[in-house]
Amino acid sequence: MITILVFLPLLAAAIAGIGNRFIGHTAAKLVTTIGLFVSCALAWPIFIGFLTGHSHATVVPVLHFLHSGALNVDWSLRVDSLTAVMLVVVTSVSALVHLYSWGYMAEDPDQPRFFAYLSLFTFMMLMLVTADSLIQMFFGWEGVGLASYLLIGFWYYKPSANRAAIKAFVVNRVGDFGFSLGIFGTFLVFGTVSIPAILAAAPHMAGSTIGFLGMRADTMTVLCLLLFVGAMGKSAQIGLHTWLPDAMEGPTPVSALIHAATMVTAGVFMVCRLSPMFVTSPTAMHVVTVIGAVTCFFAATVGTTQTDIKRVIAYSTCSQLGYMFFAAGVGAFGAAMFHLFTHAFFKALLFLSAGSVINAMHHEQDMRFYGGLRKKIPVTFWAMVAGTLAITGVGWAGVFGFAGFYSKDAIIESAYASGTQLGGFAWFMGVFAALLTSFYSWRLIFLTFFGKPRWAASEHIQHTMHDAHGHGHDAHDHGHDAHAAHGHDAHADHDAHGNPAHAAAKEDAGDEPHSDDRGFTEVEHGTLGYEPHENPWMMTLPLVLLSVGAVFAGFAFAPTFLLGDYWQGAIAYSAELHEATEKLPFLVSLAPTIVMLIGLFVAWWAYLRDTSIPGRFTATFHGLYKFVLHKWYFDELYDFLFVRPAFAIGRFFWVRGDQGTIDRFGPDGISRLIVFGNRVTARVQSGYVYTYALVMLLGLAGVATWAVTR
Amino acid sequence: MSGFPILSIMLAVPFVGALWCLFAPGSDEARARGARVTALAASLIDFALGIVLWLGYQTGGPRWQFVEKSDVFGRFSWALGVDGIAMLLIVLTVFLVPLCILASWKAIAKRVPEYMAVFLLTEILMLGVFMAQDLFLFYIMFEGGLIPMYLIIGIWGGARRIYASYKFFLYTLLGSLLMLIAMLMMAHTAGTTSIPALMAYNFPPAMQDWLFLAFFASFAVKMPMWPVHTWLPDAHVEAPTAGSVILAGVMLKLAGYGFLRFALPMFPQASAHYMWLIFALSMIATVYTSLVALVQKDMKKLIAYSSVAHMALVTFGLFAFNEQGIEGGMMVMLGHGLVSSALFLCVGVVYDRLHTREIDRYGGIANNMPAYATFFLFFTMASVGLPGLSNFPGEFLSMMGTYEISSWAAFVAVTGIITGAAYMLYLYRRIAFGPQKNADAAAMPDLEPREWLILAPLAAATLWMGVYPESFIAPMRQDVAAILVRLHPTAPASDAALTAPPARPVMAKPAIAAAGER
Amino acid sequence: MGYTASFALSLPEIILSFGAIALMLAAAWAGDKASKAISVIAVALLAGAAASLLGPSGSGGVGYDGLYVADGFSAFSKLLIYVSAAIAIIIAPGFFDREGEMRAEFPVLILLSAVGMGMMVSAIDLLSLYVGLELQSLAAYVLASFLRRDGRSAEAGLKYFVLGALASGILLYGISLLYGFSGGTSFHAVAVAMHAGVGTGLLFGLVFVLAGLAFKIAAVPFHMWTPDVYEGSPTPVTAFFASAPKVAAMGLLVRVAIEAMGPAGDEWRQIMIFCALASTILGAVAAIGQTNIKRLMAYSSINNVGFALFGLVPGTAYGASGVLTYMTVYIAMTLGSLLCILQMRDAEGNPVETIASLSGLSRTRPGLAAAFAVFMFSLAGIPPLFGFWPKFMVFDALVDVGMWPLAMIGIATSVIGAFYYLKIVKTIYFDEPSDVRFVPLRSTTEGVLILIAALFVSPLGYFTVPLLGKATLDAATALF
Amino acid sequence: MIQTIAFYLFAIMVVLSAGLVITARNPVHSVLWLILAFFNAAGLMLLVGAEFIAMLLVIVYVGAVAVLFLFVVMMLDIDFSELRGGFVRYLPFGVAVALVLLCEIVIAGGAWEAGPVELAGRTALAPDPAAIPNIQALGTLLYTRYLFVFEGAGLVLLVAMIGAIVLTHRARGGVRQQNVRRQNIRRPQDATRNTNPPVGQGVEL
Amino acid sequence: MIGLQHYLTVSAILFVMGVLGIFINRKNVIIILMSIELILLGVNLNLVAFSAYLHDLVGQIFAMFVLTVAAGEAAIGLAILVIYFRGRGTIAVDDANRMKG
Repeated sequence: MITILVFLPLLAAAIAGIGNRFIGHTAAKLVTTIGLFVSCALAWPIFIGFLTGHSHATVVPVLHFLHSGALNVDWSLRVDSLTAVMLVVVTSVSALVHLYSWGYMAEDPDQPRFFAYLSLFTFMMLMLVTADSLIQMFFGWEGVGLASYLLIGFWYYKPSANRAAIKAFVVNRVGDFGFSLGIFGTFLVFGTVSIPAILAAAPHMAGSTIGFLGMRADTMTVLCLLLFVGAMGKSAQIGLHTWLPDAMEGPTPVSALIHAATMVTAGVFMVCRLSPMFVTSPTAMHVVTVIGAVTCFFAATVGTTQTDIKRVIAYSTCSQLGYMFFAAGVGAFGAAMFHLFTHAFFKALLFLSAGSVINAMHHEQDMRFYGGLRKKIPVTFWAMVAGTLAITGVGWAGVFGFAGFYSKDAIIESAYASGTQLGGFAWFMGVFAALLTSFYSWRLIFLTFFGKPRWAASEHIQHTMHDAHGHGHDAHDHGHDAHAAHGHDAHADHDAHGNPAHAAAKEDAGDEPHSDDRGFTEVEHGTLGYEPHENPWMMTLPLVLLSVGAVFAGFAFAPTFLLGDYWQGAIAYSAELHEATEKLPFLVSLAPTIVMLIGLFVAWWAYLRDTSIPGRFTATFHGLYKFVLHKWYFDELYDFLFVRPAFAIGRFFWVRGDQGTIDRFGPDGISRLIVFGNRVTARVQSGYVYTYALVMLLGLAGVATWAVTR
Repeated sequence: MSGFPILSIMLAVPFVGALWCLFAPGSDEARARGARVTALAASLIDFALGIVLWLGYQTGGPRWQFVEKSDVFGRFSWALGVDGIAMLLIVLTVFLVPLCILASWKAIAKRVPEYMAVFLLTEILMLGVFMAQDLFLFYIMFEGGLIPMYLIIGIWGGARRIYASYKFFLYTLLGSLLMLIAMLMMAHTAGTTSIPALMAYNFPPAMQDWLFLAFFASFAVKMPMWPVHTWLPDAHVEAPTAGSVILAGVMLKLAGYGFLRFALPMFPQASAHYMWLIFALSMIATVYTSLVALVQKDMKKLIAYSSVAHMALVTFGLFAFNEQGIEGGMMVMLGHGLVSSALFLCVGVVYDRLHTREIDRYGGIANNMPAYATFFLFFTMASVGLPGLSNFPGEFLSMMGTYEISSWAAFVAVTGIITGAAYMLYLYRRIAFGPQKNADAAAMPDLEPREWLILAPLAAATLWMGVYPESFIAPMRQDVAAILVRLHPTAPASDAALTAPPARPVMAKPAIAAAGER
Repeated sequence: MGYTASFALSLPEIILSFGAIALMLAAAWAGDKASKAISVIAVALLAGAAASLLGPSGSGGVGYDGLYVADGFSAFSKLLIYVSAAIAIIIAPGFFDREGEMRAEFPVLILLSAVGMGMMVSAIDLLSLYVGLELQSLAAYVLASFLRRDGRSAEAGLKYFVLGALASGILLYGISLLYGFSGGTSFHAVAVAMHAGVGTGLLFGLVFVLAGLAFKIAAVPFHMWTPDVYEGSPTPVTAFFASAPKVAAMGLLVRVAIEAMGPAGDEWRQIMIFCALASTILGAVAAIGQTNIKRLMAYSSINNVGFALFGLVPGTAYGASGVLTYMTVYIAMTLGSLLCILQMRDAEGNPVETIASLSGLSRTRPGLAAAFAVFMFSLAGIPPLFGFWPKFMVFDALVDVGMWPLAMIGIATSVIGAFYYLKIVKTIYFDEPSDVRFVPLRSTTEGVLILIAALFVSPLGYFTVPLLGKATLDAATALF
Repeated sequence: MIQTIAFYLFAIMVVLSAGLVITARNPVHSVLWLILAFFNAAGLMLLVGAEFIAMLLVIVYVGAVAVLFLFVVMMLDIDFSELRGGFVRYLPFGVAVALVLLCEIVIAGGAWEAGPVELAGRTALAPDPAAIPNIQALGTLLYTRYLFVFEGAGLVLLVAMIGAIVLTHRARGGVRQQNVRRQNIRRPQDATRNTNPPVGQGVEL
Repeated sequence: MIGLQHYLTVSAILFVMGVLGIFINRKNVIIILMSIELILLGVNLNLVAFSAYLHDLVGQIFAMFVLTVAAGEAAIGLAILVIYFRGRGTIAVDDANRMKG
């Protein structure tokens, strides 16, 4: 069953990808979507089996992979409680996203390819979560990276998309760098890459030391940190997060599936999967905590200033991932997984809703050009509100809460409950981030759905209206393709000189006339006559289904995830920590809720009530605003530190190294020397017989002299 | 299969084909056509024989199989035989040659009979290297490969073909000559020219150093290792597509094969002694050539530099003194043989249409050549070591093996996966993605059936190797083990060694097997 | 030993000298019209002389009271000499007819030269060495300037003569010293004296003698005549110079070094090393800039002689056999190349000698081009061509006695050499055809000769390794 | 004593004249100095009892080789006016040289009478020169033991002869030679032609 | 008393003179040829002196052969010179560099 579950998407992807020329678009879409729904249908029983405690961890071998010395790796599918969670998350979200894409991608000429990629991604993700060995996990890990690359760059004619795709892949590679080393080290230490074997042996290795880069370090710390670098890359933790916002260049369903619900959580999954290893190294745990907490805070700050609807959600994702990590860091792996689970639903929901908005607004993504959409697209609006309620953690303990309420609170509480200084730090960061989360989430809602329409300033809308009668929605396919391509090209020209900082540049340019407050007045009544429509059922149905998840997932599954019973030892579970969370001071438990309300209030005040506040605020704290708006200047820093030096050094090596030194003094130098020698001999060979005699006699004299003086 | 001289026949078939190409009568046009068909037929027969060889090879059987020996040459003998390592490389060779000939079908328009003949001669010599069981037969084949390659680059090459062909020829010649002297010394010391016998002979340690260095000189150039790599980009850029393929796909492997066949088993002490030299050069190569590849403007040059970086992984692995490393090194060779060949063929496809290798002249060709773009992407991904494709098992094993012996080396080696992704994707992006800025590039038609026929088998092999590498590792396992038996006593200490935990309870499996015992 | 026995030993020389005299008479009587017939007879005489090597003159031992020896070494060398001489005679008419200069004296001079060379390789006395050498040289001087009306030929003859005379002066001076300080002229006497100790007198004698012989083999620094003479001489004569006298002089040098100066090995070894290295390097370096193919072949011969000398350096039988192998393969390669050069005629049939005119030969004359390329790669010593084998042998001999550092340096220099051979191949194969049109092959004989030479130096040559190895080793063992 | 004096005289003279050979401006003079050097060298040889070689040197070299040189010099490189002028100018000098030569011959004769210079430090290997004349001893050796080389030298001379002829002999083109046989067999009918031209048309020439 | 050394010295001087002659008479081939004759003279003197010293007639025989060969050599050399002169109209060696490099 698990085999079918995992390989069905691959099969579907292959059929859609290779066979789309023969079976047609619709068939390709149909194959993949049905495949996913079947997989999803297979996944839930597994999860339920574990929920009810009937199922136990099993491993289904598939094929030998490789066997080299002590290294013995097979393709095999491992199903345990942890996997079951992921299976459900992955297949459910994926199936819904497939469905959603029918509508979202309806105008795209390349749909089979898109669906093939999606299914391929799902397969890779499933391989990742069912991995029994680190190498298979790495396979899935890289596979989802590939799919992410392909999907981000799906609109390959958009240079910005290509750039973002490469960035995603390369930054992830930086993480893989650590992950690979971690796997090597693990193999070196344990002599195996089988996850259960490693986890079983890990506690025994605590306290041993290992040589690493000339230092001697605690074995488990080294290994865990290396592996964690991989997790950081995939899960966009601070330092390696820069690819995630840019990844929004991909189609929105992709953002929902890959960059919110599943792939980015792989890092969290990996840390949880290897939690018995991580707990052997306090240092590593501390690092995880700090990184998670800082990311959580950092991303939330950035999220408050972004104007691109998807970027806001992307930073929000980043921030939520930070939560998961510091949960893991303090030992609350169950909470981390729980948040992963709920987050998958509400974040996918948010993204898909955003996609719905974008689709309705004709690919305009800038929230400054939205406004007043509540009535136009009500389903989307309500779905988005559900997602926002979930992410901001609305709820009252013991009564009911939206999904995020349970999971996020569990994390924040665990951080406090861990009782360490770092836990306290993480708690503080988490709470503060919750404030910001609430603020930017509601900001998004208010800017998008409330207020007056501000669509007229949007290039996309202008463009659409300009040739509305020529190429309306109902125009036949070709016309629309051309239009879409044209639109994207215009976009391309716009960032022709770009690096990933182009968004910021764009905003700088737009800052003066369209700055949040002043902009409103100028485009007060600007709808240009554009009339957004609610999207077709293929798009709204997933929203509805996910809303259900966002609303009830936390309530339904909180005990499952937070108590150890379900896990059957699949993750490290600390009963003490759980007990400690039960006995927290009331205020501490209430803190997230309070800050949530504050955030809501501030957002309401600033974006509905008195819309001049944001402008004044940014003017007052201009430096801070700039800093945050530019995402703490990470992109610029990396560009300065890595990208440009890499090219410069490469050029230096090539021109000065290969050509200027190696060739110059090597082959070319020698050949020059020989040509010079040739000139000398040609001159000596003067053609005069006495010269020849002279050389002979000099030779004779030389030899004679040598013979005598020898 | 005993008694059937399959190896000799594999050498004879292309030879007969080459003769027929050269001396077949008829008009120029008929000869050209005949030569193409003849060459393809000969190479396909060889490929079929290669399959037979693989199927007939008994994994776990005798170390040397299909052995032939004849003393016709007096001073040295016509001794052929294969072990698993050689067998795999032979199969790689016979697999690539028909593809090369197909790739040259239209691209080579002038002097076709000569071209085909020279190509078949190249095949003979390459195969001979892998089959040779006699020191000097090996050398003759090894060095003989220079001549046809020189001609291929020189006659059918690009604008700077003369410079490139000279550089290629003289550079590699110098290296191999030093090896010849070492071979002479070995033959005198050991009193035999039989490679299997020499692999079991213990040379005095002091002598090993010199012998090793001489062999190293040859193989380092051929590999190529930094800093003697500069011939490779030039040779690749100027060579016709099929020439590049054979160069990257097979010829570079000769060096790795040489390390595996000579340097390691014959001079284990010296290998251990100079491990750091190899590692240092490989480390430099990884970083250096990757960065250089990043700034290339010529597709083939970029891929050539990436080959250098990949070959560094081979050397890392081979000198890691453990199964993972050596098997990984071999797998990288095989994988790179497929993937770099495929990449060069991909370049050839667009080169045939536009006659330029300048990256800037392309762009957005995913629009008009989707199938091509897909293949190209596939191989690009294989090249960056995506798991599930051919390069991954090798690269991963090789780096893993490296880590076991030196975390520093592994640390640097692994940076290759970052830079590798950067330059390959950057290349791909500039060619296939983005707007179609050049009208002529945008007008190129997609793959024709012949090109499908070239790329599809490569893609299939790439996938096969990535998904089920075991079928490639299994034949060589025994041989690698035999080499390791020679190496074990001298393996250098690992810098990643583990100390035992303070209180270590009994464990089911000794955890330090990796570091401690080897 | 009686005269009869001695005559039997020197049967080849006797056949050739009497034949030469008879042919001279015939030439005087019949004039130049008979030159073709005389050539044929001359070749027959050479064949007869070669056949006589099967008898006592093959390995009959010492004759003429210790002036002459017929051993395996001399027999092998003579065989090579006679073959080369015969080829020189065969290819001459085709060349000289064109110039209207074919004369009956040409084969006669070659025959007499062959007698001289026979004496050289059979000499075990300084006296017979000297006379044989001079006999060969005098004939060579005449041959070099045989094309009287060609200014270059005369100039070549003049230079060859002046320098040759100087060289024989040096050689003679050395001989006189050897004689004086060892008390005898036989190699044995010299060896005995050297065994007792090498004083200054003997040392000077040794140096001078070696210098004189080095001139004959054109080893650096006594090589200066070679390019000019090769270029200026008529091509068949160049072919002759590049082959037979080289073998003879090399054979003589080996014999003198081993048999006469063997005990002073330490003294001459260094000189040989110097000459060998200098020759390989200079020959290669100087050849690179050449535009005339014959001149290039001259530098190639210098280069190759350097390699052959490496075989002499160890002073072992194995090394000497390497030298013989080297010379065997070398004459095949060099004669083959020069035969190809002989085919280079423009549309009017005038010989052309510039390398540039070879460009695109592969288009116009593919067969010839292929043969030429084979010779060039072979001369460069690239396997799988057979030219690799002699290099292998000599370096093997060096390694055999533990002189591997020298072998490494020596072999590294061959890379420089490969450079200019590649240049020829490049011109033939890579360049666009020049406007020089080559007339098709006119003489089947020459075609066959080229083919034989090409096949011999092709990989097929390796099949001769067992035979060649045994023959050369037997020959070389005779010296020890 | 006289031998010592003679040695030094000859030695100094041979060196001096050798020096003049190579420094003289005029090749003719060089040849003359060369001849003087040969004479003196012959004297030196005479002193050690190699009278046959000495004579040979004088006869072969002075008589043949040097004269050949002179001949060629005169043939090839002559500036007759300068030569004539020089001849007159250096006539006294030539006489002096002749006188020196004469003196030398006298001294040589004296030294010859005093017996050869004894250079030997070793026991005789060859027949005692006193018992057998030098020329006889040489002859015996030459024609027996060194027969082989002797014949070889003969071939050398043959080559020299052939070579010299081959190189320098020119069949004179354009010179009509008498061919007696052709003249004899030539018959009138070959040389003349009878025609019978029609009257009035004349002879076509 | 006159010893072997004296003779050797004289012949060495002659040899050197011959060598010198080649250099200082760059222009004139014929004097170069004469210089070579001087060298041969030195050789002959050496041979004769050794012959006397050793009481061994071989030296003198050798000298005879040297004389013979030298005569032949001179003949050939001068013949070559003659044809060279015919072709060129001069015997100045300075001019004889049509082939070089």
